[in-house]
Amino acid sequence: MFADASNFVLPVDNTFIFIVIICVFFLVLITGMMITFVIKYNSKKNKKAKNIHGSVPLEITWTVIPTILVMVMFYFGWTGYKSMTDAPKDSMAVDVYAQMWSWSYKYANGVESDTLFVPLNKPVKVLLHSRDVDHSFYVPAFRIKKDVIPNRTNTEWFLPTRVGSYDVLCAEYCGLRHSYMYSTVVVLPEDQYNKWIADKQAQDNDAATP
Amino acid sequence: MASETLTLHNNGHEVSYLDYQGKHKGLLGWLLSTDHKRIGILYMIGVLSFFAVGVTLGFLIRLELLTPQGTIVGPQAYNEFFTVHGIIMIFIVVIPVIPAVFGNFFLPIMLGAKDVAFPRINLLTWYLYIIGGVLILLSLVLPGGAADTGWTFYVPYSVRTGTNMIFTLTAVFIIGFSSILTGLNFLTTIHRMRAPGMDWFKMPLFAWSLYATSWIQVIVTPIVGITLLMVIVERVFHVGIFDPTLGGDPLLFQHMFWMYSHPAVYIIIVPAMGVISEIIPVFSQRTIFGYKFIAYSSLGIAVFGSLVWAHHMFATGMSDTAEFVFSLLTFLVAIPSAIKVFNWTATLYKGSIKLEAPMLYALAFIFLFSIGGLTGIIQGALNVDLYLTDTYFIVGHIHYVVFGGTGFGLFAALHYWLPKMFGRMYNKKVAKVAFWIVFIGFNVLYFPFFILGWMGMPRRSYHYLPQFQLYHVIATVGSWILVLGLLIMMVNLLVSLIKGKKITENNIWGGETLEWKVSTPPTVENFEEIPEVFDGPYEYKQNEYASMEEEVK
Amino acid sequence: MEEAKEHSKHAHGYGIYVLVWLALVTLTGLTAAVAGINFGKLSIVVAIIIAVIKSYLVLTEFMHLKTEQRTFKAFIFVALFFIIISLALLFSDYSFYVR
Amino acid sequence: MTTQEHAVEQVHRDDIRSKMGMWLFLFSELLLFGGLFFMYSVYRFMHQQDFSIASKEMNTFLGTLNTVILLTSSLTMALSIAAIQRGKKALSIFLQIVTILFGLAFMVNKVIEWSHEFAEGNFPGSASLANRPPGQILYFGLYYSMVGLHGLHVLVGMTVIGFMTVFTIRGKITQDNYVKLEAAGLYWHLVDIIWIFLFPLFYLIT
Repeated sequence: MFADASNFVLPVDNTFIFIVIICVFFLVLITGMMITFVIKYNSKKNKKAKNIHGSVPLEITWTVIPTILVMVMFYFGWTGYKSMTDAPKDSMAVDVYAQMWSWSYKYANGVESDTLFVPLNKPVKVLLHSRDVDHSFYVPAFRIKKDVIPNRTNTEWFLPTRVGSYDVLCAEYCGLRHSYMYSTVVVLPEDQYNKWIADKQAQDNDAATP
Repeated sequence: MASETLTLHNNGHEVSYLDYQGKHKGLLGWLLSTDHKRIGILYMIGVLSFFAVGVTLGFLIRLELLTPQGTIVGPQAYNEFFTVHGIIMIFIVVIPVIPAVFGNFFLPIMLGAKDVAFPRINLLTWYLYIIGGVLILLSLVLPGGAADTGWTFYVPYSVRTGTNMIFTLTAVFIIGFSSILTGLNFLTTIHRMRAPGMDWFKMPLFAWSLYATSWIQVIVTPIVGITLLMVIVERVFHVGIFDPTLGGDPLLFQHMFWMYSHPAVYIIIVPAMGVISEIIPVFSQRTIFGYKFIAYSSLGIAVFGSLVWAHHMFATGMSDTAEFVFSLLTFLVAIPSAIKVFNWTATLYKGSIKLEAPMLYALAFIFLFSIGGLTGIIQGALNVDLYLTDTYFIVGHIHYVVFGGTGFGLFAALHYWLPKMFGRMYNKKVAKVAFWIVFIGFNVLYFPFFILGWMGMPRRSYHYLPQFQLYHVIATVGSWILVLGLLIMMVNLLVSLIKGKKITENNIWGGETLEWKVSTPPTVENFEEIPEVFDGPYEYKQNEYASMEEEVK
Repeated sequence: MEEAKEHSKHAHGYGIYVLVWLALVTLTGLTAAVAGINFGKLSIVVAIIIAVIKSYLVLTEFMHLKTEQRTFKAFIFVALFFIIISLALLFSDYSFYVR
Repeated sequence: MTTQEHAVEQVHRDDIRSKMGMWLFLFSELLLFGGLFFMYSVYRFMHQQDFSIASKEMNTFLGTLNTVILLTSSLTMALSIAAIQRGKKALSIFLQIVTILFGLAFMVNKVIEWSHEFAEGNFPGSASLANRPPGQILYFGLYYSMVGLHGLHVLVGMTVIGFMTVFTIRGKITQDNYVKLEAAGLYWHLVDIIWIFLFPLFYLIT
């Protein structure tokens, strides 16, 4: 569930937790004040209200402080995003094809498969192609998501950091069997990956020349 | 607005708008009435009926998600359910509800006018609205099936699907037109028909919120109108606009769609904020804290809210510049909402608080809307949004804002103004019990969505992985509690209209705005003579005045 | 009533209308003639500028905006502001989008 | 309505209110076309070459002629209001009818132009259009949508002015109460303004 299998897990989780802490603080503050006031100034106890029209210093305070805080949040979000768009030069490119309602993957050497195999600790750049409608390439364990749009080729990269197999989901609604549009990404140690892709290529060649 | 000329007692020759017999009698007297109060009631009947349909569909969706595989229906039916649930709730319920029902009924009264600027256009909007709603209901039963695209109608799926898209799109177009006309009606009313002495900053904050909302309605609704019209044209005439097989760019559709549909969120929430700004001072029996800041923040939301649409598209692969700009603006739009929340909370300070049903709903609004708003901030951060968008997190967020916000604003408004509108009081004890059931059911239903989203559960999914089931079961149980609460609340209100205790006094809650100076229920002409206004809308003259600086000492 | 006073009647002259019409037709001829010349990228700008001048004339003279209330002018500003900002934001995506 | 209520309404006749409603409605119309202009500018930006090629096929003469027709109709509309302000009822009616006739001429021109396009096979869904590059398909898609929607507005405008003519004849629009005619005029001028932009975008810029 909270699998951490890529280089993006830590920055995304940290930004999330940072913002959640600030949000919880403000929620508790507001709710706490609300409850305190409701009890303290209940009409049974406090028969006479006082008119206070407002306070400019207070308004400035609660405008400026949240503004600063959201700017900090924005900074973390933006830098985190920036690191997700610029793929390293030595990334291994894989073409991803989405169609109603399945995924397929094509490697640089022409090998195709239904499951995405990637080597451990090697940056992978996926090029996303749609054959029909909008889809979205979503790997929760990697904290990445990118829409797959016809007439456009979006890209996304990641660095797998843990061996295992993880779910690939479609996150953009695409019709009848949208929710069944699963696939798997399998992270293998590099030698095993090389062996797999060599075997697969040999297999394909055998099948092609009967 | 305690003003001297406002001793407007009825001398018996003025009849209530409910009993008035004009040119047409009986049902026709309602269906052809141009009285803003009767049109408000017509809208209320329409909106609440569609709300019942929407709730039923939502209930069925939750029932279906009890188990990971099919529970009661197949995937096609499920897809239609969530689509129609979304369309009804967004376009037919929450966008019109507060302006069309309470705005129509109370805006002219609050401004000291006898009607809105264009009464006949006002009636026309209701008919357009009903035609649109009926078209959507028709699309459910006609062969072909209801729309199954999600309420966002994303191209190219909406061009390809074989369902009754044309019905649905036409319906939304017509309702949009109705919304524009309501908006221009309110704008003109506010500009031209305020009572003598009521300058802009003596207007009730509800009127301010409607003013900001109406601008958004007039300016951005045409854009979605033309966009959906183009989808219809594409389907019928195969004109190349968005369809990628004809060279179009599906992302342009998303831009054009959200250019309206994001500001629509503010069309939805700002009037509810206006309602809360009315209720909080009345049940605290003191002047509102920071009147001008609340008024300006409504305008601020309207301006900034129109400029943040593409934050729905962070994962679509826009240019980095666009991601930067829209994320920045998204964070900024949080500020005016925060200002409102702080000012409401400060209004409770040194008040004399009565926890009646409307106040309970208003306080719950602040709590739930805060959760909705803060979870929105979480998604404003780009890298986090790439993970959370299109998951249950966003579904939780939208329900906290739209249902926890506007829904609770609506319930608050119903409990606050219904006695005024019909002259009968509901059972206050039952109302409070219903509130707690609704409040608990709401949180049990929607809070697990945040957890599901963080776990990576995509939205609009008929089928899901087994690890998500626990939270789906909790949410479904929550939906049962919520529906129970809603039933108790609605039955209580409906019964009160027939059997409730009659109210004769004008000012049941101790409000200072003009609607509490007219008789209960209001007369046909609202005012015998147009009142003159001298003070701001929340001046409780019997109170001592103080400034914050003194208080802190 | 105050409202009645606000509505002072402006009888608009025939002459000015004909003059405006002449200007509009001349500008139309100009823009059509200029279209033959290739200014490259500038030709869009020239055509749009002429169109803006024409619509300004129609707005102020034919539509009486010149003598109308200040509120109406503010309204126009709101609508134009929204269009321009939205277009700029839309192009913050498209003009920086790398294919 | 009782006579008393009627009297109240008479006192409260607020021409500025009516005009304000009309102006706000015009903004909605403007934004309706604005959405299409947004789409146009994005696609023009993406497919400059194709747009340039496709726009060369337009009949610039007919386009210019139609522009002049519409501008002249705007003049007659404005003059008809000036006439009623001076109490010249017959002149106003004459000018309104002339305006409608100019609108009709505009539409006839459009029909000639479109039937020519259709004869060449450049209509939505046609095989010859579908075989063109994406940018040209989009150009014609936008051309038919925008000009078509504008034509629809011309028809609506003509109908509205027709009603105004009837009102003027029946004496509902008079020297003291001509706000309806003014509102119709505003609508007609907006239709003109939209054409002022459509004309260069589709006919001139190549």
